[in-house]
Amino acid sequence: MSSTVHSGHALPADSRRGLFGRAIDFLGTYVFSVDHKVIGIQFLFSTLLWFFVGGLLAMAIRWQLAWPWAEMPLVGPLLFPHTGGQISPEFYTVLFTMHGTVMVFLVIIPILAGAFGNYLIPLMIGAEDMAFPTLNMLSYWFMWPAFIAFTASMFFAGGPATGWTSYPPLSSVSNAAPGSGFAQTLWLLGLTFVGISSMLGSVNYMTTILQMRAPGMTMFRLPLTIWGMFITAILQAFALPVLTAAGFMQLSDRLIGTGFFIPEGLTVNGVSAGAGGGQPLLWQHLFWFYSHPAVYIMLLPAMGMVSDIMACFARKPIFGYKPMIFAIGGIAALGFIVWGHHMFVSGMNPMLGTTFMLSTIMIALPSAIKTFNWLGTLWGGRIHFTTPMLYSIGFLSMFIIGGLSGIFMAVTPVDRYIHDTYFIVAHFHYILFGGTAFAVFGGIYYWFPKMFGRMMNDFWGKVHFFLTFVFFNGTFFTMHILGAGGFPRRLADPYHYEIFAHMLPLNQLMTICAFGMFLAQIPFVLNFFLSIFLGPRAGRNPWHATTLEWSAPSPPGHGNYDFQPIIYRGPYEYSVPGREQDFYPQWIAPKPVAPKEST
Amino acid sequence: MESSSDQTVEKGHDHSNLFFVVFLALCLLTLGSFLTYFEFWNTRVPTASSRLFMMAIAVVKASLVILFFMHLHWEVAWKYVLTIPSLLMATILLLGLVPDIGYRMLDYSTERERFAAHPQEAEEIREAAPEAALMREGKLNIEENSDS
Amino acid sequence: MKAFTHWSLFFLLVPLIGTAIFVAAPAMNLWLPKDVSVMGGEIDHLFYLILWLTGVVFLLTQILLAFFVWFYDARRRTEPAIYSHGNHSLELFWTVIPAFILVFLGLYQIQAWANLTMRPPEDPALEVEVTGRQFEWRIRYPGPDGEFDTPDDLYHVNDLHVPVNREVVVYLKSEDVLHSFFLPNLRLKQDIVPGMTGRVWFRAKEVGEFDLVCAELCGWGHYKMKGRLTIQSQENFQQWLKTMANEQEAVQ
Amino acid sequence: MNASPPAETSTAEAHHHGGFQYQPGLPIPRGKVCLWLFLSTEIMFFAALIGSYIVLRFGAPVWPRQHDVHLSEPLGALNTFVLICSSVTIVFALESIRGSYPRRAKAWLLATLLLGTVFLGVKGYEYKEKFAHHLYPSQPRSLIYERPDVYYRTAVKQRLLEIDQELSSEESELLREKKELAEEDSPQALDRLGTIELALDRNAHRQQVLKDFHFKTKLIEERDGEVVERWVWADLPVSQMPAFAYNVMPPAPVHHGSDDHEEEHFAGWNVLEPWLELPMVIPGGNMWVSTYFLLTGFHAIHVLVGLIAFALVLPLRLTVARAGLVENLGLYWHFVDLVWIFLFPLLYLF
Repeated sequence: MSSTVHSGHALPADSRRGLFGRAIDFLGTYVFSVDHKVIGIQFLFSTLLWFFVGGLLAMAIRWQLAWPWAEMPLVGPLLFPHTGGQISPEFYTVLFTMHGTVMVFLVIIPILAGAFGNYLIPLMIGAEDMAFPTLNMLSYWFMWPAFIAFTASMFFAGGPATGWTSYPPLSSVSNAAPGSGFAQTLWLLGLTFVGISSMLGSVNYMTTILQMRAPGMTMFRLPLTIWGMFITAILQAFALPVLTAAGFMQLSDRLIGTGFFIPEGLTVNGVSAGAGGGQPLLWQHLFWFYSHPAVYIMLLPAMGMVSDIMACFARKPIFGYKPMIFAIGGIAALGFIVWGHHMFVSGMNPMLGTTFMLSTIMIALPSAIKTFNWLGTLWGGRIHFTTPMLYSIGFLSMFIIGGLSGIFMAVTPVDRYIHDTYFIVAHFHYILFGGTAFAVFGGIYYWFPKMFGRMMNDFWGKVHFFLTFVFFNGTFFTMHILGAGGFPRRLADPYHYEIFAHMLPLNQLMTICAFGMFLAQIPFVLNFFLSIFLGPRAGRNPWHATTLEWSAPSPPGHGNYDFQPIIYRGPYEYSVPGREQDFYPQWIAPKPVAPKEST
Repeated sequence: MESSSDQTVEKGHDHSNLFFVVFLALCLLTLGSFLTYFEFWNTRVPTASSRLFMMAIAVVKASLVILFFMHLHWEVAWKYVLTIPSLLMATILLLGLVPDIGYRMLDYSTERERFAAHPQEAEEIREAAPEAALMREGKLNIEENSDS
Repeated sequence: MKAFTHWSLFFLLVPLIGTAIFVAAPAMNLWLPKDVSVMGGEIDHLFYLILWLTGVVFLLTQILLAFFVWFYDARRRTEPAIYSHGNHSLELFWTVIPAFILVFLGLYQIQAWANLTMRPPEDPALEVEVTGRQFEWRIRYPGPDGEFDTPDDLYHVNDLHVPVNREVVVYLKSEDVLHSFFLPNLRLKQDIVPGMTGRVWFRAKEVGEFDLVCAELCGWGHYKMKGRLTIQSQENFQQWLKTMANEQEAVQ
Repeated sequence: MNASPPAETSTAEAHHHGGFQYQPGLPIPRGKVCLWLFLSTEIMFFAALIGSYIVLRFGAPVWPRQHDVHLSEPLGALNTFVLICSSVTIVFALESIRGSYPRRAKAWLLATLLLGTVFLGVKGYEYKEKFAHHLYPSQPRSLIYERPDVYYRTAVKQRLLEIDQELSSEESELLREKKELAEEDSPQALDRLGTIELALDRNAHRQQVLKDFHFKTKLIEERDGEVVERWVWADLPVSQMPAFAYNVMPPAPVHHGSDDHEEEHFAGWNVLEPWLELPMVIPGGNMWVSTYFLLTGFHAIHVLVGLIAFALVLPLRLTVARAGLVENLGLYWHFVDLVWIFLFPLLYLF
C-alpha cells in the first residue's frame, strides 16, 4: 500500500551497513549470510523440509497402526526387502522416535524461534539486524551437524529406538535395544547440537529485544509476537542447559562407563550394564525440566503470532494487551515448576506428585485467560476471512480442545489411567499441530508478502486450511476416544490384546484421515513455491496492519528500513475512532493537533 | 560496542584497595573452610554443622566475587532481573530432585539392597579383617573354605 | 471456495461433531473399559467430573467462537469494529471463575490420589511380586508360608492370578529396563523402575480374565509384552495355587 | 522502561556508527548483556550438574571416603587459592585498562593466564594420580567394584591369571636372552646381563610374593579320575570376598568420634605391591568417579576456554576501547571461579 506515509527521517543510502564491509557475493548473501532475514528464510526452508520428513514418518506409523504387518504399498518392498515390505517392530520404534525427535527438535522449535523469530524480531522492534549477526549465523549452522547426526542415526545400526524421551536404562545400556548402540549416541550428539544452536539463538534474541528497540518502542508497545519470542528465549536459556547437561551425562554413561542413570548391578540381556549406582528417575527429572518448558517454547511464539493476525483481521485492538503479556509470563514462570506432571506414574514420590499436580492445575489459568481474551478480540470486530485469519481461528478452536484435554492429565488419579495412552497423544497433537502448526501456517500466509514481496493465493490457501482442518480433526479427535479406552501409545501392534482388538476400524479411519492431511499439504507446497515467483506483488503493507514490520519495503533490504523508525503508539491501534483509515500504524507520527489518543 | 553509558567506568577508578581487601577475605575464608580438613576439627564438630559451615563460607565467597569482582555492587536494577531468576530456577531444580533421588534411600528396593554396597558393608569388612590378616600370613586353612 | 461464506457453520461443526463423537462412543463400545476394581470407581468419577466440566466449557467457548465468526463477519456487518483495549472487570471475572474451578478440582482429587498411592492396605490377603523383563512378566507368589525368598515360592510367567474381593498388594520390580504395569480394567498403571521396588494395590470386584499391558517403551518387543490377569474366586485361586505348588514340586 | 517517546528533535541526530538509533534498554553495552545472559544459562548448566551430584551423593547408600579415592584436600585448597588469585589479577587488569595503562594491563592478563595454567596443571596432576590408582569410569568396567560379589571374583580371577602369565612369560624371555648373551663377552653384553639378573631377581620376588600371599595356590586334585587344577583365591566363596577385598583395598580409618586412638592402618596389597593392580572394592566408588570427573571435567573445560580467550586477547593492544572486551572476559572468568568455590567444599571437604 504505497499510500502509507512514512514518518521519521530517511537515511542516506550509503549509511546502511554492508556485511562487514564485504563485497556481497552469492555465498555471502544466500548461504553464509549474517542477515537475519536470510537466516530466517534458511531456517524456514530447512524446517519445512524436515516437516515433510517428519510427516512421512508419521504416515508410516499410521500405516502400521491401521494395517499391522501389512506390506507397505509402493515403498515397502524398497525399504524393507528383508521383511517382505513390512515394518518390523524394531523399525516401528525408530519411526516414532524419529517422528517425535524431528517434529520437536527440527521442526517446531526451530520454525518458531529460528524462522519466525529471526525474521520478525528485528523487523518488528525496529532494529537493522540482530545484536550479534555472526552468532545468529552460527545458530543456523549449528543446526546442520544436528540434521546430519539425526539423519545418520536413522541409518546406523537400526536407528535410535528409545522414544524421543530417551529414557534410560533402555537408552543408556547399549545392548538393551537393537539400534540403541551407535545410533543412540548419534542421536544424543544431534540433541547437543540443537541445544547449542538454541542457546546461541536465545541469548541473541534476548539481547536484541532488550537493547535494540526503535525509539519509542517501549516494552509495553512490543507486539505480542515479540513478547512470545522474548519469553520463549528466556525459557530456552534457563531450561535448555539442564537438558544439555543431562545429555552429556547420558553420553558419558554410554561411552565411558559412568553410571548416572544406571542402577547398581543391572543386567540387561545377560550382560552386566556396568557398576552403576545411579538413578533412572534422575534422567526423567532433568529431561522434563527442559522438555516441559519446551512445550511452551513450542507454543508461546505461536500464541503471539495468532494474536497479531487476529487483531489485524478482526480490525480491532487485542483484547487486554497487558493481561495477555502477563499470561505469557505466568505460563513461563509456572512452566518451570510443573515438569513432574509427566512423571505421575513413573515411580515418583507421591507427595511430589501432589505438588506438581497443584502447579499443573494452576497453569491452566493463564491459558484460559488467553483463550477468553482472544474471544474478546473477535467480539465486536470486523472479521475478514483471509487464510491467515482462518488459521488463527482454527488455532483458537483447536487450542481450546488441547487445553481442556490437558486438565484430564493434570488430575493425578485420572492420569494414572490415561497416562501413555492415545489420550495424551491426542492432547499434545492438538497443542502442537492444531495449535502451533496452525499458527505457523497462518504466520506463513501472513508474513509471506513481507518475506518474498509477493502474495500467496488466497483461494488455495483456504482449500489448504479446509482440508487440513477437517483431516486433522478426523485423525486426532478420535484419539481421545481411543485413549479413554486405554489404548497405549508406542505399541507396534496393539490388536493382539483382547481389550484393544475392536479398535482397529477406528484406527483405519484415523489413518485414512492422516493420509488425507498429508496430501492436503500439496496445495500449500505448490502455492508456497509458485507464489515466490508468480504471486502478485505485495506493497509494504498489504494487510493494512499496524505493527512495525509492515513499514519496511517488501522484501526489506539490508538494514531493514529506509528510514529511521520511530514508534508513537501501541501495536494494535485498529479502528481508532476519528480516523479515516481503520488502522493507525505504530510508525505514523501523530498530527500536531491530533486529539488526545490512548496508547 | 558502545560503552558510553557504562557507569562503572566513572565509579570504578579507585577500587584497587577494596579489591585487595576482598582478595584477602577470600583467602581467609578458603583457609577457614580448609580447617575442616584437619583432625582436630573432625573430631570436635559434627559433620552436619561442618558441612553447613563450609556451604555458608562458599556462599559468602561467591557473594564477594559477584558483588565486587563482577561489579554487581555498582550496577543498577538490571542485576536483579538477570541473576535472581536463574538462582531461583537452580534452587527449584535442586528441590525437585531431592525427594525423588536424594531421599531414595527411604524407598529402597531389595533388589538394590542385594546389589548395592550398603553402609553395613564397611563394618562387615572390618569385622572380617582378622580373618583376612590370617589369610595374608598363610595361617588360615584355605582348603577348608575353598570347596563351596 | 470463494463462494464459501459460512465459516461460522464450519467452526460450529467442531462442537457439534465433537459432542456427537463423545456421545456415540460409549454406545459403540469405544469407551472406558469395564471397571472391575473398587478404587477404579474413584478414577472414573473424576474422569466424568472433568469431562462434564470441560465439556461445558468446550461447548460454550466453541459455540461463542462460531457465533462471533458469524456475527462479526465483515461482509455482513456495516458498523466499524469496536475500539476497545479490554475490560478489566470482565477479565477479572474470567480469571477468577476458572481459578476457583481449578483450585476446587485440585483439592477435590487429593483424597483419591492419597488412596491410590499413599495408603496401602494394612493387612493384605495376598502379596505377589511381578518382575518385568524384556519381554515378559515374571510372577512370584510367596507360597504357603506367606514369605518371599523361601524355597516354597511359586513362579509363573505372564499370568497373574488373584482372588476376587481381597486386598492384593503387588510388588513391582524390573530386571532390565523401564516397564509399566498397566491393568486397564483396574484403572491401574505404575511404571517399574529398575533398582526400585514399586508397590501397588487393588481389590478386584469381579471374576474374569483381563489384559495386562506394558505401557512404557521397553525395547523392540514392547508391543508383545502381554500378560493376563485372572481374577478368581477365593476357592478357585487356592486350588490354582495348590496345583502350581504340586507342578513345581514334580519338576524338582 | 522509558514510557514516553523521545522528542522529534533528538531523533534527528545521526548516530555515531551511522546505523539506527535505539530506545534505551539496559544501561550496559550489548556485549555485556549477552554475556550476563550467557552466564545465566551457565548457572543452569552447572546447577544441573552440581544438583545431580548432590542428590546422587546423598541418595547413595554409601560414599567413599576421601582417602579411599586418593583425593588430596591440600591440593584442592591450593587450586582454590590459585583461582582466587587469578580472579583478582583479571580485576586488576581491567582496572589498569580503565586507567589507561595498557602495559600494566597486559602484565596482569598474563598473570591470569599463568595462574589459570597452574590451575590446570594441578588438576592434571590430580587426574594423573587418579588414573595411576585406576580410579576412572571405564567401559565396560574399571578396576572399581561396588561390592565383593561374583563380578568382583571373576575380575580378580582374570587379573591373577594375567599376572601369572605375564610373570612366567617374562621369566622365560629373560632366561632365553640370558642364555644367548652368555656366549658373548662384550662389555655391552655384560651390562645387559646385569640388568637381566636384576630383572630376574625382581621377577622371582614377584613370584614369591604371589606364593607368599597365597594369591595363587594351585590345588591339584583328582576328581572322578581327572586331574583338576584349582585356583583357590579366585574361587573363594562370595561370603569370604569381603575379607579378600579388605586386603586389596582396606577402608580408610574412621576420623570421627574416636580421637583417642589412631586406628592401625594396613596399607593393602595394591599399595604395598602396586604392580599387582588388583581390582578394588570401593563402595560407592563408581558414582564417585562419575561425578568427580563430570564436575571437575566440565569445570576444566571452562577454564580451558577462558585460557584460550586470554591467549587470543593478549596480543591485542589493550587500550580503553577494549575495556568492554576484558570486562566480559573477566566476568566469564569470575564465573569459572565461582563454580570452583562451590566445587571445592562439595567435592573435597564434604
